[in-house]
Amino acid sequence: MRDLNAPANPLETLAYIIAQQIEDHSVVYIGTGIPMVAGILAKKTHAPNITLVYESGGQDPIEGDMPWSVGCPMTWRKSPTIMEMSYSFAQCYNGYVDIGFLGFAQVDMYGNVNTHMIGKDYHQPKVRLTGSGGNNDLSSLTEKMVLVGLQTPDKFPEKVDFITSVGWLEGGDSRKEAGLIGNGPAAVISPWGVYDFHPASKRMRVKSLTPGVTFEIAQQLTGFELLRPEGEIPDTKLITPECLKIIRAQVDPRGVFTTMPAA
Amino acid sequence: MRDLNAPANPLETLAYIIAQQIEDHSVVYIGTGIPMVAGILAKKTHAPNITLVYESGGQDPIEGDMPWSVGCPMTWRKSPTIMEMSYSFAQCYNGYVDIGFLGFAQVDMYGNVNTHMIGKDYHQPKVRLTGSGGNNDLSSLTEKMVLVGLQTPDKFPEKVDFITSVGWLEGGDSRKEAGLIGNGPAAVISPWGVYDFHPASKRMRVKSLTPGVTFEIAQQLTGFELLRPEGEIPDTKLITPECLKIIRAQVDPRGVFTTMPAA
Amino acid sequence: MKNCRPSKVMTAHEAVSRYVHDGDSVITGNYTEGLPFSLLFEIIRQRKKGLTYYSQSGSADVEFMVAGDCVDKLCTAFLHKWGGRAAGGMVERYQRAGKLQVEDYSNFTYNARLAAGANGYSFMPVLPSIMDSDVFKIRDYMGENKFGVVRCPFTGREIPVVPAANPDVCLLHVQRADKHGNAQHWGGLGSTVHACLASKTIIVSCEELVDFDVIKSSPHHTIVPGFRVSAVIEEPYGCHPSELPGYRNPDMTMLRFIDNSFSSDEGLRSMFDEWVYGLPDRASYIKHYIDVFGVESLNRYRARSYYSAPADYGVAFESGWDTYGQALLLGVDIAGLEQLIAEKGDLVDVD
Amino acid sequence: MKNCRPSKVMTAHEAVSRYVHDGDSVITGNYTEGLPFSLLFEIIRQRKKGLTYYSQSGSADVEFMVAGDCVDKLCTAFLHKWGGRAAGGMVERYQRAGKLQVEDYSNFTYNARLAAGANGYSFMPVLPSIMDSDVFKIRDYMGENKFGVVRCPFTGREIPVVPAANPDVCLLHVQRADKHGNAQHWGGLGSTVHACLASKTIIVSCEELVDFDVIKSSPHHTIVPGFRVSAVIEEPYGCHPSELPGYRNPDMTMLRFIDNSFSSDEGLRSMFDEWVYGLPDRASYIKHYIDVFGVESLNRYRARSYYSAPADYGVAFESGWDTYGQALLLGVDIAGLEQLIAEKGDLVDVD
Repeated sequence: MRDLNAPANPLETLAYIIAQQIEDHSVVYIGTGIPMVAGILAKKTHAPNITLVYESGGQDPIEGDMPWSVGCPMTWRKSPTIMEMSYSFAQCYNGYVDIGFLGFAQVDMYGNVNTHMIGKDYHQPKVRLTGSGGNNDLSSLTEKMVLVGLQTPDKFPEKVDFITSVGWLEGGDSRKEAGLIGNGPAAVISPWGVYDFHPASKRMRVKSLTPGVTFEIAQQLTGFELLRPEGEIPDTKLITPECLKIIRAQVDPRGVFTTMPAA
Repeated sequence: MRDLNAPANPLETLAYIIAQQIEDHSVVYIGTGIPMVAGILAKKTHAPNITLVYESGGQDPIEGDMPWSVGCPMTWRKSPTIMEMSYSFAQCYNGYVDIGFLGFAQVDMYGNVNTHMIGKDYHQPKVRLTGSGGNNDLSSLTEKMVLVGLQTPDKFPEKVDFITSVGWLEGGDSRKEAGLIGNGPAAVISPWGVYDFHPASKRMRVKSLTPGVTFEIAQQLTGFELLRPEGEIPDTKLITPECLKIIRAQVDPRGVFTTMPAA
Repeated sequence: MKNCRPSKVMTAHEAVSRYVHDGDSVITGNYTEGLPFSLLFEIIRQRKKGLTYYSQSGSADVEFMVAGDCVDKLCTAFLHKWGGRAAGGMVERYQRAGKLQVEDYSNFTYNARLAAGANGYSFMPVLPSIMDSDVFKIRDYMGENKFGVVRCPFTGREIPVVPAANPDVCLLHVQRADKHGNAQHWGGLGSTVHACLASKTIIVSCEELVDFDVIKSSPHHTIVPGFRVSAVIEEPYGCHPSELPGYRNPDMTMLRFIDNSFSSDEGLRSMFDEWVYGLPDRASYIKHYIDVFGVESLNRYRARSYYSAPADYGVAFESGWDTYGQALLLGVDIAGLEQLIAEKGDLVDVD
Repeated sequence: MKNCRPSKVMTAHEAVSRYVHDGDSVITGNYTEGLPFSLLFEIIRQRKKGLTYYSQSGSADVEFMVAGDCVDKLCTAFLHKWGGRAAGGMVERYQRAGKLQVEDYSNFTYNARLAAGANGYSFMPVLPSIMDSDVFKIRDYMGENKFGVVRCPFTGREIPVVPAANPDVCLLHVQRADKHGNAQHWGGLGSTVHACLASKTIIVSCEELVDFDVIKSSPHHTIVPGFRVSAVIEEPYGCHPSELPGYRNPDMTMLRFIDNSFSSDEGLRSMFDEWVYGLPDRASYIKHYIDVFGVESLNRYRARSYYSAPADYGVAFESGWDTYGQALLLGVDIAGLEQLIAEKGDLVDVD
């Protein structure tokens, strides 16, 4: 059992911040990892009536069974339905999914996401990553799309090496002009900050920062020029002691996703 | 129980003739009525390994359970699979169905089928019929398409009132020129004769006639000029006493589809 | 789709009042089995007007909706012949009188419109056999939008396409559902799944409202997930007189009674007065049936049970994470997991 | 599809010899569960060459097929990272060496290619989000045919489309099947149904070969009908080390052993020598596993049963026609039936 009284680590904070994006009664498309922790935390706290949808076709598996990935049996274990994958995605495309979380290996200043490869030549990848999976498919479908990942200058480059999923494309009206439907990415969440996009330029902008992280630190962790919001930058609301206990005792008692990796 | 020794009636003969079209190990798309009798007869006699496919999605229901229509539970009762309808049809489109039987209210000299309406104005039908159901869908898909129905001059007009399913269209190369795939109708079977289509003109031609029916009688029962084959017109092979007994004792013991209607 | 009502469980009266509006497009999700007659009767009873009605394999459902003056437009692939050959049914009579527009598709093209709708596409390819038929050429209320043609960029061939259908309301009767709306249906499905998923609002009536436990043990029988469903009605005999696997066969006593009603000039009027307008709900309908035909008649069509072999959905560990010892889903301990995460290098698997 | 062989039941060796040919396109029908490792090992063992391999959520299956030098072209939507971040897996190594072409789709567009194939279409619309991504723009062996664009005739919008995929051979591992090939599978399906129905030849391995009675009592679990299947192999543990609902969880002992094999320069060569080339079939593979890791390790991942609630498929009369008395499916006697036929006026219902 984990120490319930230790201070929150950044991953737990991240799970909490993500969970706060989820309104009760909404339909949530869940990706592997921290979003699963966040979805289950939300369901166990302020949003008991949400529906969790997995691309495997499972929906709303029994609480507390944390899947290892979106393709594992825990995504449909004691779930009331298992759909074929095409129907699962079609629900998003038809506007029935309220919020979705996309992971990224890289995200750029316009919220374009890369999960394919690192390097300049597709055929000679420096690192070959997983590829799209459902990432692209969700990217223009979900009403509210939230990007989640780690933040370093490499992971927040000016331009991603490969556009797996289109965000605001080249900013401004370029997404709309390309004919894409959907609302585009609403937020980027890293352990250090929550970011949104400037309404006109669609450039990434600080919305709130984790206490102790200044704008300058956030900028140093970013490979392009971050926009600064008007006025004071608020602190991201920190995880409450109650939620922290729930994560450690119920949601992720073995710390699979919310224990910090050894350095 | 029916009299097993009475002479065959035209419906029983018809069922037998249709059954003879079915080769063992083939996949057969079955329509309601006489084709069901024929399919089950074939399975019980010379073709025990056929697969019967119904548009309801059922396949190969247990033997002897004669469905009332292609939408009734007997089409999937104790069937090893029930597919969604789109998959059921897709099997034809992909070439996996060897032979299919289409019913008609009217069939014309080029094998075009009408199951929609009698009359000249669609919006003011003299008689409104059932519509396509799966008739059109099967018509250019199945490798070998056989048309089955009653024969009167009204039911064999020069031109059908409504083309539900395209046969040889306007004859000659018109079907091919229209871009249709599939082999086109192979045969028309009525209680009085078996007809095929002239290889070049695609006009309906006598292939064999029920014993006692002459070319002249067949012509009188037809609303257009029938083609006569080279040489002598063969008799249609009549139902054997064994098959007759199987129909009456096992396939249709209550004579639902193979008792002649009262005049 | 936020849905904050306290409960979805309600009566047919309440569901139809709340979710079916004049001018809506309404689809019967069931194919030939389990037609949702209780919901259809309620729509007629509430005298809804100007509906566009979708029914793939139309039977008494279509005749009733037309005779109830609920329907202006009908979209169908097949119409069972009621009322005998001479008189014809209500569809024929209304069509001849210019009171009903009928758009005819084939089974596959009807299904393709719903498949497009279920996928969120604006169109769907269909089989080429349709293009030279009068189903393609003769058009009623759909006009130019009944069919279209596109050129396949890979083969260069012209391919007919149909427009998506996304009905406002889907009516569905099933064997069992839970209070969340998870609806389980088995037997001949036709286009049922596509009809449900394409529709904007789904009303489910069921023979039995069951525990969530029953549903979650047999997830592949759920044809529509709870969050898509707006209303759930526990309505035994909700599909009578049509059949439902596991419950009953078609009630031929009632069906022949209905067929006979067509012979009068009034068509179904007096039948409606007695059986639809004259009765407030399905329970009183069944009570009336027993009064008229006897309980023996009702019981005669009751199904004898034939149960499916179970499917084993078991996994090795009840929970992936909170069991004792090292029996985790992954079979590794905390150190191993930390190593895995470090190797992965990302918090979120880029799924 | 005439299929006159005396029996479809055979060994994996026989099935792969007979139905998988050099240069074929081969798809793994399973999504992430029940990967058909016995069949994949057999393909590697028989040193098939020049395959185009489809795997939606590629994992060890892809790494093995590539390392076995069987695959020239890979079509996928997702590749699990094997071999650690630095070294990378076989796909990366082969791709960098110019020995493997990789065509990347997304989950939905990968599925749509199979859906088109299953329907017999030449193309299928997909979601618009793909058009401005590099998934659309960067093309490998599919070139111009990776994606196309058509204009929707109803909305005027440009819609991306994918070409149909109809793989030569589908490999599928399921919980149970009968000797006719009717294959039942439950759990997470992904694109499994489309993968099967789109393929020209289907090879099924199953944990248990069951009586036809089991299959016909649970028809909705049958994902591919018998007549489409060319070979059935009863192969317990045929998907080991991947999981299968009702049978076992992923065998992490084996998976970690595999993962460790990537660290050598030889990659999987010595693992293959021991576990693939060195063993003739699956039975000896499992025997070898027990020798190496112990039977406790094997049993540790065994599923605890969790059975589905039954579905009642019962009807009122065992047969529609040959029961006694008047209890026919239609509840009418011969005279009534004759009348119905007379009224219908056709021998064949124009269905």
